[in-house]
Amino acid sequence: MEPSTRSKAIMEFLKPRVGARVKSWLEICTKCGQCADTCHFYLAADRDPKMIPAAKVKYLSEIIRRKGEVDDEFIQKAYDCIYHECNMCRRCTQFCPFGINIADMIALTRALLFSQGVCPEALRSAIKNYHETGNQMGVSEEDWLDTLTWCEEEMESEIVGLKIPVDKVGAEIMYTINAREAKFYPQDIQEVAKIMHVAGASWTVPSKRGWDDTNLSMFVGDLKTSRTLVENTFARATELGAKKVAITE
Amino acid sequence: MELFHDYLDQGIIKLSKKVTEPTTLQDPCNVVRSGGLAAKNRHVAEMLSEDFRPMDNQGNYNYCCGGGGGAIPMGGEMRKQRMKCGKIKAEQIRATGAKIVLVPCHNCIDQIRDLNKEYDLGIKAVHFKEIIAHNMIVPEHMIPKEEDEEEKA
Amino acid sequence: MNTAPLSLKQAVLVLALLVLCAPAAQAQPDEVLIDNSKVLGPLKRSAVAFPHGTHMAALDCLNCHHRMEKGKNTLDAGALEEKAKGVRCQDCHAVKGTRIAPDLDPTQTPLMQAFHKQCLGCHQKTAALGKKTGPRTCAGCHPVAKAKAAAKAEPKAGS
Amino acid sequence: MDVLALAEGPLLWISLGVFAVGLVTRAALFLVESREKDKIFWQHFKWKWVLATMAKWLVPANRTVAKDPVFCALAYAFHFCLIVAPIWCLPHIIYWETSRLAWSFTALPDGLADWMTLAVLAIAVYLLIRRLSSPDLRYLSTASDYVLLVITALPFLTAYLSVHQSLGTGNLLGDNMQLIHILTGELMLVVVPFTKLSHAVLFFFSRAATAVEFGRREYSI
Repeated sequence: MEPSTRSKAIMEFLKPRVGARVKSWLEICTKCGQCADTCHFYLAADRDPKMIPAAKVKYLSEIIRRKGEVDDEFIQKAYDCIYHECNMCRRCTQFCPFGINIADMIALTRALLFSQGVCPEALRSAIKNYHETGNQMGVSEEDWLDTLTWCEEEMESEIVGLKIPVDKVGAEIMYTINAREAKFYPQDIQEVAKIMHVAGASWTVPSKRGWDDTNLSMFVGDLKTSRTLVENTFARATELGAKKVAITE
Repeated sequence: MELFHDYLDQGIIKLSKKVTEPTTLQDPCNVVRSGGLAAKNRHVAEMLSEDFRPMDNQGNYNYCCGGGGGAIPMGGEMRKQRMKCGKIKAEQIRATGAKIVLVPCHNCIDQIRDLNKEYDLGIKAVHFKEIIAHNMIVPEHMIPKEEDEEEKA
Repeated sequence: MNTAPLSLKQAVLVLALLVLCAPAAQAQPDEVLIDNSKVLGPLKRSAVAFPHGTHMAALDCLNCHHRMEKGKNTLDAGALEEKAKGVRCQDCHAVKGTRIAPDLDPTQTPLMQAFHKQCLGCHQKTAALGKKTGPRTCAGCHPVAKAKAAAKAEPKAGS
Repeated sequence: MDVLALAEGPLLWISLGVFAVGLVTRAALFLVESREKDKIFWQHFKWKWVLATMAKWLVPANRTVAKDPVFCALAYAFHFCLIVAPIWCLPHIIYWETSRLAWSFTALPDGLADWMTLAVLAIAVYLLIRRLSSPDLRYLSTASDYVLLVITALPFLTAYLSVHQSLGTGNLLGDNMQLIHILTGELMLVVVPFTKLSHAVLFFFSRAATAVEFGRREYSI
C-alpha cells in the first residue's frame, strides 16, 4: 500500500476514535514517572525506561503527530511495543495522578494496526474460528455436543444422576466456558457439572454459538467481532430464558 | 467465581476438608481489577484453605501475571516476553511460600503454570472449581455405592 | 470610572495626597515623608519619600487634592494649608473605624488603596500616554534598602 | 507607551484573557467532543464517582501518595503554593485595587507569601534535578518538559528578586525586575492552555473520565 493511502486510512480510522479523553491524555501527561514502577514489564526488565507505561503511548501520539504518515518499520516497532510489552492490565492507570488510561490507548493502537491488517497471527486465526464456528478453537457444534455428552457419561459414574442440561429453557443460570476447556481441559467442565449438580442449581449449557465466553477479538480491537460474540451469548440467554450468565472464570 | 462464593458462603456447597498445603491467590485483572470481585475472590480462597498466605498487593492493586491482554492466546510469538515479565508474579508467589496457587482465570493459570516451570517455583496452579469439586461433600444419595464396593473389592 | 480618583463621579469628596500643602505663594517642602504607621500600624514596606516639589512643578494642587461633589472637585485651592482639615489623605480615607471624617468619603476607599490609586494610578495613566512620570513599581516608591536599614536601626535604638 | 506600561496594561489583560478564555475553551471542547466521540463516558456518568475521585486526588488521600510519599508531598505543596501565593500576595491585590475592576481582598502576610514563593522555587529545583537524575524521567522527557518547568518557575524567581530587590538598583536587571516578573508571568499564563499545563483544567476531566470508567469498582476511582 502506498504510504499516503495508508496515512489517509489511518487518519480516517482515528478521527472518530480519538476523542476528548485520548487527546487530553496525550497532552497532559507531565511525565512524572509515577506509572513506571506500577508496571510488571518495567520491573521485570530491570527498570528499563522503555517499559514505562507513559512511554508506550508514544507510538499513538507519534502516529497522530505525523498524521498517519508512518512506514512499515514504525508499524513493526509499534506492534512490538503494544503486543509484546503491555498486558493492558490497567495497573498504571490506578496510580496515575491524572487517571490517564494507558491501556485504552494501547487498545486503540492495536485496533488501528488491526484496521491496517496487522495483528498477531494466532489471534487472527482465533478470529477466523469465531467467524466460522462462533468459538475461538474452531470446535464444531457436533464436537461440542459430543464433548458434553461424554463428559456427562464419565461423570455419571461418579455422581448419581448427574446431567449436563443442554439448551434447557427456563434454567436460572446459563453456563458458558472458555473454548479451550472443550478442547484441552474437559475436566473443568466436569468439575463445574459436579458442583452445579450437588448445589442443586437450575442450570444449562447452550449448544449453539455463544457458549464460548472468550473474546479474543477484543485484544486486537476488532470490535465488530467482539460485539457479535457478546450478542451471541446474550441471544442464547434470552432464548433459554436464563436469568444469569455464569462464565467459567 | 461469584457463584462459587455464594454457594460456599451460603452453605449450599459444604466442604469435607480444606487444602492443608499453604495456598496463595492470583487476582486476575478481568475478575478483580475490572470485575470488582477482589473481596469475594479472597473470601473463596480463604474458605478453601487452611493456610492462606496473601501475596504482596493482594487484591485490587495486584500485578498482572503477564498472560493478559491476549498474551496467552498469541501463542509462541509472545512466549519469551511473557516469561520475562512474569518474573514479578513468580517472585510474588515465591515470597508467600505457598505450594498451591489458586487461579480463577484460564489465562492466568496457563501463565502461572508456565512460570512454575520457568522459575522452578515448585507450585501447583489450580482453579477454584477443581478444589471445590474435589473437596466438597457429595450427599450420600449421589454417591454410586456399587462402584465404590467394586473398586474396593 | 477610572483608576484615578479624580474621575470618581459618584463621590462627594476625597482626599489630599499629602501631609501638607499651603497656598502656592508659600514655601513648599520639596520632599514629604509619607508615614501612616499611626493609622495603618507597622508598615510592611518603607515609608514613601514623596517629592512634593516635583509634583508641584508639573501639576496643579487640585490634580491631586480633591473633594468630589457630583463629579466636580469642589476643593478651594486657596484653602490648602498645611494643618487644615481635609488636606491630608487620611483625613477622609482611613482604615475602618479610624476615619476622622467618614461622611466625607462615601466611596469608602481605605487609605492605602487611596494612595495606590492616586499615585500609581496616575503614574500608570501618564506613562500609558507616553509622558514622563514617576515610579510604577513597588520598589520605585518603597525602596527595599531603606526598609532594611530602618528595620536594622530600630532594634539598635531600643537596646 | 513604554515597555512597562505595555506589560502591565494591554499585555496583562491579553494574557489573562488568553489564559481564562483558553482554559474555558479547552473545557468546552472536551465536553463537546466527548459528547460526540466518548459516548461511553456520558452513558455511565455518575456524579458520585466524579466527586469521589476529586476527593481522593485533589488532596493527598490516594494510593500514589502511599507509594511515593516524598514526591507526592512535594507535588501537592508545589501546586498549593503555586496557586495560593500569586492570588493572595499583597502586590497583586494592589494591582487589582488600582485596576478598573477595583477588586480588593485580604492579603497573605508578606512573610508567608515569601516562604511560599521560596517553596515553589525549591520544589521546582527538586523537580528539575529529579528529571535530570532519573534515567526513567530523562527517557520520558522532551524539551518541552524542561522548558515548561522553567517557564513555571521564572515568575516566582523574578517575584522574589523584585520584592527583595536582591539584584540591587542602578543596574539594568535589578531596576527592571518587576517588568521582567510581569512579562514572565504573562508568558506562563499564555502557555497554560496550549501545553501540558492545561492539566490545570483537564485534570478534572481526565480524572472524571477514568472515575466513570472505574466507577463500578469504586476502590479504583
